[in-house]
Amino acid sequence: MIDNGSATSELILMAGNVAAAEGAVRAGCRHYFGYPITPQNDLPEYMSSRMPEIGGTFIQAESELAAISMVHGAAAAGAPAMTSSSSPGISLKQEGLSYMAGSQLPCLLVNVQRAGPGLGDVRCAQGDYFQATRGGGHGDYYHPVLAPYTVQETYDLAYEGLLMAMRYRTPVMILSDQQLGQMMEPVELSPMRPLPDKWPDWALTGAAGGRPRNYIHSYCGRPGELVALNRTLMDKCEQMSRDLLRFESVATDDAELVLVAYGTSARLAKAAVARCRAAGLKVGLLRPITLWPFPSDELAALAEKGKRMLVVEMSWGQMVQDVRLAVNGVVSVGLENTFGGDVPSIGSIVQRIKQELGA
Amino acid sequence: MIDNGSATSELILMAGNVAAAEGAVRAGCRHYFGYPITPQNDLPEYMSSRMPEIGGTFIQAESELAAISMVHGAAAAGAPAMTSSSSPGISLKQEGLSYMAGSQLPCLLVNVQRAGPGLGDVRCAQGDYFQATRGGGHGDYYHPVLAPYTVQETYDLAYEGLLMAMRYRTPVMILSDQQLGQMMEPVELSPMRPLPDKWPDWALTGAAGGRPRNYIHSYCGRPGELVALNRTLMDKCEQMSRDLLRFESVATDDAELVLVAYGTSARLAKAAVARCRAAGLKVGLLRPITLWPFPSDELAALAEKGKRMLVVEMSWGQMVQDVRLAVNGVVSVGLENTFGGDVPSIGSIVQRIKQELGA
Amino acid sequence: MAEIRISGYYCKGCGLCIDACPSQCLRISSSLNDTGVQVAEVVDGGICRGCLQCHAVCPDAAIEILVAARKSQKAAASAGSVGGGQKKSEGAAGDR
Amino acid sequence: MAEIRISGYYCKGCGLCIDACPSQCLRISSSLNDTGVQVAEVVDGGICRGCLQCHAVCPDAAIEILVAARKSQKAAASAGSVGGGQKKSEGAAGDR
Amino acid sequence: MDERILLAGAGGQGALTIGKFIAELLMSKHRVTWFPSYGAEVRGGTAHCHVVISDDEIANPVVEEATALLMMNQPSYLRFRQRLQSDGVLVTNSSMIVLDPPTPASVVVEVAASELASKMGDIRVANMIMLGALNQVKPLMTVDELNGMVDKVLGTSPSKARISDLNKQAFLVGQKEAAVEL
Amino acid sequence: MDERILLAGAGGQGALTIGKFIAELLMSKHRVTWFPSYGAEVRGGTAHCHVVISDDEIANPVVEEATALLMMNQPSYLRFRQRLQSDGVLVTNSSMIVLDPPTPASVVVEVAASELASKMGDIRVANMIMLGALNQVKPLMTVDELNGMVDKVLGTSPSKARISDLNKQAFLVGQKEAAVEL
Amino acid sequence: MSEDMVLKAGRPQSMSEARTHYCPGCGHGIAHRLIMELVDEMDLRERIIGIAPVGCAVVAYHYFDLDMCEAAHGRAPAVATGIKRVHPDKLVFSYQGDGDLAAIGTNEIIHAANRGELISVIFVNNTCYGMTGGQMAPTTIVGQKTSTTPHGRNLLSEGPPLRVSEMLAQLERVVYAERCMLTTAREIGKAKKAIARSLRCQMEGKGFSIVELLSACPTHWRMNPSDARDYIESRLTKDFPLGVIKNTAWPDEA
Amino acid sequence: MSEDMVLKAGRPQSMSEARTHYCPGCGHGIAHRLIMELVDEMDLRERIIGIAPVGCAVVAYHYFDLDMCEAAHGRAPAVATGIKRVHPDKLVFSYQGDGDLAAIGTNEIIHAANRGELISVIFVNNTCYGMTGGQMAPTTIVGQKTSTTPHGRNLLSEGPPLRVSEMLAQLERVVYAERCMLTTAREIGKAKKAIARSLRCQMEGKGFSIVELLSACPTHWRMNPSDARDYIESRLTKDFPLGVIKNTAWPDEA
Ligand SMILES: Cc1ncc(C[n+]2csc(CCOP(=O)(O)OP(=O)(O)O)c2C)c(N)n1
Ligand SMILES: Cc1ncc(C[n+]2csc(CCOP(=O)(O)OP(=O)(O)O)c2C)c(N)n1
Ligand code: SF4
Ligand code: SF4
Ligand code: SF4
Ligand code: SF4
Ligand code: SF4
Ligand code: SF4
Ligand SMILES: [Mg+2]
Ligand SMILES: [Mg+2]
Repeated sequence: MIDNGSATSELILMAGNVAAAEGAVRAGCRHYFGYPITPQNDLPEYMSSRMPEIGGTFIQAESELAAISMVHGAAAAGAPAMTSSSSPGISLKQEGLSYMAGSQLPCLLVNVQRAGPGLGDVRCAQGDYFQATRGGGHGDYYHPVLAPYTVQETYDLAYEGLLMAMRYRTPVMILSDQQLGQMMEPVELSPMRPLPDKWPDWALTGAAGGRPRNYIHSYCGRPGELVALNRTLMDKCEQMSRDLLRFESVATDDAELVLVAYGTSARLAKAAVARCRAAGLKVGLLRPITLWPFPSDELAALAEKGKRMLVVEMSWGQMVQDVRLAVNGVVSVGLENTFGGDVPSIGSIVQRIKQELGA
Repeated sequence: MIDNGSATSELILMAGNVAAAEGAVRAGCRHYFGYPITPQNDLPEYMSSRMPEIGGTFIQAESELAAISMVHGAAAAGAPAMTSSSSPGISLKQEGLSYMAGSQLPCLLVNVQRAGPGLGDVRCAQGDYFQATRGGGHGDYYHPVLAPYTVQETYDLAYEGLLMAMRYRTPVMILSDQQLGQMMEPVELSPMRPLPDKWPDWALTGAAGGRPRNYIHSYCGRPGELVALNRTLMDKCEQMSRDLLRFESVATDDAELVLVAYGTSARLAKAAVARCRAAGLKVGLLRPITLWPFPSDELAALAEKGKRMLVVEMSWGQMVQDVRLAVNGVVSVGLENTFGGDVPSIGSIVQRIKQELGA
Repeated sequence: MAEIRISGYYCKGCGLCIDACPSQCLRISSSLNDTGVQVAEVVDGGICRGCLQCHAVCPDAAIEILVAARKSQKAAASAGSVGGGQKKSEGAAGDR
Repeated sequence: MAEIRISGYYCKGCGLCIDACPSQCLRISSSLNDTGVQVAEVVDGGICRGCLQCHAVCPDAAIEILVAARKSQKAAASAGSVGGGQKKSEGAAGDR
Repeated sequence: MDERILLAGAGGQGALTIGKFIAELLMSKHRVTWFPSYGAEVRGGTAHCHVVISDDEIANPVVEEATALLMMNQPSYLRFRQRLQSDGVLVTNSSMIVLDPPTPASVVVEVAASELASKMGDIRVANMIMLGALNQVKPLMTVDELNGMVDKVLGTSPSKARISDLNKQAFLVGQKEAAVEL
Repeated sequence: MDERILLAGAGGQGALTIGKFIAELLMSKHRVTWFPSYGAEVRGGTAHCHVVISDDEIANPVVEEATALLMMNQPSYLRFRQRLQSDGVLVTNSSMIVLDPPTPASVVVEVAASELASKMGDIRVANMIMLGALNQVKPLMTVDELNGMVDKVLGTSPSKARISDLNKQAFLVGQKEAAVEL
Repeated sequence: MSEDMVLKAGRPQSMSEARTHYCPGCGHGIAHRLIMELVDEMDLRERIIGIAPVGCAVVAYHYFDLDMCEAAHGRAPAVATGIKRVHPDKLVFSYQGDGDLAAIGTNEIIHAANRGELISVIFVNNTCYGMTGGQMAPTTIVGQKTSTTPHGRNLLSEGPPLRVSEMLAQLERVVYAERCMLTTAREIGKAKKAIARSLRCQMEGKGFSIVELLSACPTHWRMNPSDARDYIESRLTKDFPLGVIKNTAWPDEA
Repeated sequence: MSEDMVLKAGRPQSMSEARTHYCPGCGHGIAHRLIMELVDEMDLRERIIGIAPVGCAVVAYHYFDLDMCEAAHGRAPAVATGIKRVHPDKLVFSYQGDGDLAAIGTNEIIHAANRGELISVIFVNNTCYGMTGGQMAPTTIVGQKTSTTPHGRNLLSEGPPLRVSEMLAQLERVVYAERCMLTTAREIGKAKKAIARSLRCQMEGKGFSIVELLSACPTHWRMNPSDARDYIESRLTKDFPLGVIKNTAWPDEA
């Protein structure tokens, strides 16, 4: 499909899932392990032909558990590896994710969310926000969660996410959704990043060249060992919080009401904002691009200015908690949501904005 | 060990894990499926001898995934079934838990928390709070989470939790921890509850007696079907929030500072409160017994009275979010925590209380 | 001689019954059903032997085969008589 | 004749070496090591054949067997000479 | 430009492919989205896609109110006929579709695409005939652009020459048919 | 009552069992907790348990500052000797423990429990000897209570009579030894 | 219709009235009908419970008018175990695809079989993941092109097709395992007999049994239904030989 | 010591200086030593990577002075796959217990084997879950009492012990499988040869190989080390016959 790794000034029409794959590839991913699940199948399918072209590895694992553990192994071996799945499959990866976080191993993990709970449906949803940003796996850990809202941004964040993963030795998740994953949009590709000429110091490569051996583990049974690991992880999380935060502000300056939305919801919220602005309503949008770290300070600052908040999301109300935590009671925070596979309509968001603004 | 099912006025010295098992047994559990993991091994071990005594089923499953699916099957067949594990094993049950919530199937699930992330350590922790109360599995769902702080309460909540599960057709989780699970305390047992003389209407028993067949599923591919299921689940959650809330207040009336803690942390917090009260400090404790539903209104009411909050927990800070959400900025919320297997000392809590009260 | 009925509702036009019929009784019709499928139909004047092969291979349980009452008491007993809408078979013999 | 050394640090007193020794050279001592274990020791005057069986069965790699230099050049080459602390074996032969 | 086109047909009819054609051809000048629908429920049923073309950011890739419907078989027509906005354009493959129930569309183009394609020697080009017909009533691309895209997708190797030519011709046939129809 | 007792020994020495004995015997009159430690790290090493007895709610089942240490082997002694509060009681199995490094404990009872038990014909009752010794310096139970508990745990069937008796005797032996020691 | 004609063969009564969502020529429909015919003939409807898999047959519960349960992908044997242990007097069958049973669910099927759970497993092997778009399954044959083996399954990196039934047959408490194919009326008849036997294994408490059905997926094989049927016979049976793989339930019967 | 004496046998150099946490007489220590001896003898230290399991050998990485990785419980073969695919020029071995490999990890071992991953699996079978307190493993023999089979493993509800090596040997790309026991010097010597062969399978690109080691768990068998050793020989080998189960790597070698 894309025969070489050169940058395209020319645009290429791509599905979000494929863009995530190609973004990772161009950032240096040569190892993909996954298990089919709708609505992300075109991602592994693309990788199954892309990887052999560039001397990489594609394995269709026997399960999501195996896939995340293969990623664990490849990461421990020093490779920037990737896996992807959708909601039920992501649940199965939680133990592995907790292990990788604890072992300080990098990887790029894409969740193309579908509707739940259980087998649910393959339609669009954002019901995995909690799982992604806190608490999916056991124990304390956080990792960057990136939320694109266009195919181009999916490409970009996959590219950057993989590098981020390697830089901080952390799993990085792209939190996509069914619509964003399956939709095609034009994408401008960056050039293929040259592969590093050596493995990271900490990688398992065979203890050659006189270096002390490396070992990678999350088990910490020695006195004080696990407390120390937790401290290291906390410090790293703090560092990442400082370094990685990204968000987009649209017309928030003079807004009385600020919408907060990510992913597919953000597309619709943005359109609703535009429509309402055209009608003279003072409404803006804050779109978190990183869900972890979350733009809490920015929201708090907006709240300090008295701007009320309205969260648009496709769940019972998950991100709304982070917004409430951020504004800490200073302003009211509303929720305009859909669930069960439904996507909010621009009309209903506009309606709600008008209602909130008494217009 | 306990040869019959009669109530004991006499006390029995029991480990928390065994108390959870016997509580479930006395409430009518005859089907246990689990996989060994420290620090909850005495629970399945107890069941392996207890179940045959009372004509029940004990299966050591091939994995946690299999265990939760066996529970799924037994529950679908109408039986009040149980499983237990500890943190990494609970992560593996998340997909299954989401399926059970979506399928509206009851079960009692015990998580005897250990320290993470990853393999971590078998020592005490409360790092699975987020996972338990929100977002462990994919999609939107909540289920009751019960947090005992003594062995007696572990017994009681297991008993009641199983009945709760059957009443609402929902998974119910006991969130215990290593210390609470392995510690022995005297327990007073209730009599064995008679088994119901028929299966629930919705159960799979073979479509006999002219009733329409039953089928149990979470997949909802028909238009509107999944939205409807989500609404049903939301309504049920609302109902459960109203019905099930439990907490204990200790000396909060005239308190200036209210500690919030559950499980093992609550034991220590309570002792710290007692010590400080003896020293004339105005400090109290609100101990959530249900973590979901969470006593948010009660905390909000205390906050309205100007009482500041201090959360004591064994994690990087998880329950503290629920407390912050509850008080919504009205008062400050502090965190006194340990992690990585360490348990807070009463002394350090006292210290912190003094500091907070400027004493 | 037997009579064949193909349900235009269930038939998906896969053609497997046509392949299976030793008497070339069946063909794909030119008419579409409500889902736009060209369903199978009985060839005019086709002589059905009642061999059931079309029924056996049909993935959509779209075929009914009827025979004269006398010839097949036993089958009728287990399959229910025509038009009998009852859900339970009467005195099913089992295949043991 | 060979010389046996048992590390009081590694030995856990399991007794497997004692069972294994065809020459009854070994026994459990009465002295405890730092972990309170009664470790194995060489019987006074025991005549070791250097058969390595004790070494083979020891789960704690607690046994060293030494032989006169000449007799065992090859073994020395692959196992490193006594006291040689280097981590890499010199010109290891492999077993292919 | 501001178009929202819904294209639908049976599994192999190629409605998704021509949707992609449109999106790819217009993406250099406008914003575009292409969104497929693979229903998990209905197999061997219809496959359809949504193409949105706009000069503004596209919020919603799902076509609720279409400016054009391109329908290749009866089930598609039945399923989507209500999704056309009042001044929208309906293009149908009349080889497989009867307008029953009738359509309220003001502009209707019925092209016997399947039959015409069969006559051309390859049923698979029915979709290109449909595309040509659509382009006649709703000009989206020039013939040159179309030809360029066919070359890009199929390549210009001699082995592909026949099928490539056939596609290009099919487009012209469609345009002509629609012109006659109107 | 307010006791915090730490009992430790090698895997099979039965320190956990007598810990449970104490807890069970006192639970009707006081609050008690018993908390074991199964270290994942050290296998075949020490097993130990914490017994807390109090008339108030017990917050912490872990004994940080013990009112009594009951140590059955050297590694246990080495590991826990610092955990005794200044006026605490140390009871050791002198068959297996030398007080090196020395203990600062004010009350020390050294009982050759393993040897005495061997002499009694069953090394397994060393723990009951230790319990008897502890009870001598820190009265927790009456002999009757102890006997009742032994009967409860072991049952009173004739087949158990010998081992039951042995346990009861061992307790007395321990008490006596400690009395002499003091 | 003349008044005195009776139905010799038609839709099984235990099959619901719903039209299935399967593609034309899909083997699932045949497998469904066989099971439902046996439920009718053996009069089992009131004492049988089925488990639907995650796969194209995910909504099999809409087609089987029986008490039915869903299972998470691959976990049907564990769900079946749970049900059977609660209702040992009922018959329990799991219906599973090859992705479900031979990939993600390998662990569950092996251990259910090893325990000798008294359940019947109907294993529909169409050598691909039908539901998700025809990706490689563990059963995909070497050289077979799928959406994740664009150049055909490669023996060296993906290994050969896994023959689960043979693997299970090694286990002591697996008393009956047979592989059939859903092609001609004759072969379909054999498949029905095999399923009947498997149900009898349960009724008579013999042990675990499995019937593997080679089944067409015309859609992902990119064949018309007739070719797909012929492909099973001419090609798949080379890798998946037909017949009784094990029968210790009634050793005399074959 | 006389000056001219040399070390004929001692601690392998690739073994760290740490004292293990294993119980006295535990087979893990023997298995560890064998592997490290081979690493020394075959000069592999700089090109081998090991995977430690979750089980009593969880901190094997503290004892093997090699590049080592942890794996989640049962997933060692998947982790090994990931490593090997990144470093095809290195040797990769997974070290797994019977709970790890034959219970929770059944799926991963079967599919890694079926793919023919070029890894060596050292499978330490002590017929119980050592680490968690001696519970029943899939390999526990019928009648064996464990903490979750208080009356002994029951054939009818728990099934017979699972012979994974035999199961794997059925797979085409498994080229070598042997079962040995860690008892006498002679048997331990055979085990070492088997492990060496398994490593050679990798070096020569033959395919997947596994060496199963019957190993004592005196603690949970409630036996002293000598009796535990004898029990392997007298009892376990009945259910787990010793010897080469498959060798298509070098068919001539037996
Ligand atoms: C945990 C999880 N992983 C993956 C999926 C996606 N999925 C649904 S069906 C299926 C495989 C279907 O193949 P098979 O079992 O062979 O059934 P078929 O459709 O071929 O009948 C997969 C991978 C899922 N639903 N859940
Ligand atoms: C997901 C998960 N489940 C369970 C456990 C607990 N666990 C640790 S080791 C082990 C089994 C150990 O048995 P085996 O693999 O035979 O190793 P051994 O200790 O006998 O050498 C179990 C169940 C875990 N750590 N993680
Ligand atoms: S019953 Fe036999 S002869 Fe009659 S139509 Fe069917 S296949 Fe043909
Ligand atoms: S086999 Fe059935 S579905 Fe196929 S064409 Fe014949 S009647 Fe129709
Ligand atoms: S080398 Fe042989 S003879 Fe010498 S001590 Fe060891 S076993 Fe005994
Ligand atoms: S075999 Fe090793 S550990 Fe055991 S007693 Fe002998 S030297 Fe000590
Ligand atoms: S995709 Fe294949 S298995 Fe699924 S319904 Fe269609 S033909 Fe059947
Ligand atoms: S418990 Fe068993 S396997 Fe584990 S270290 Fe002890 S003897 Fe070895
Ligand atoms: Mg399949
Ligand atoms: Mg084991």
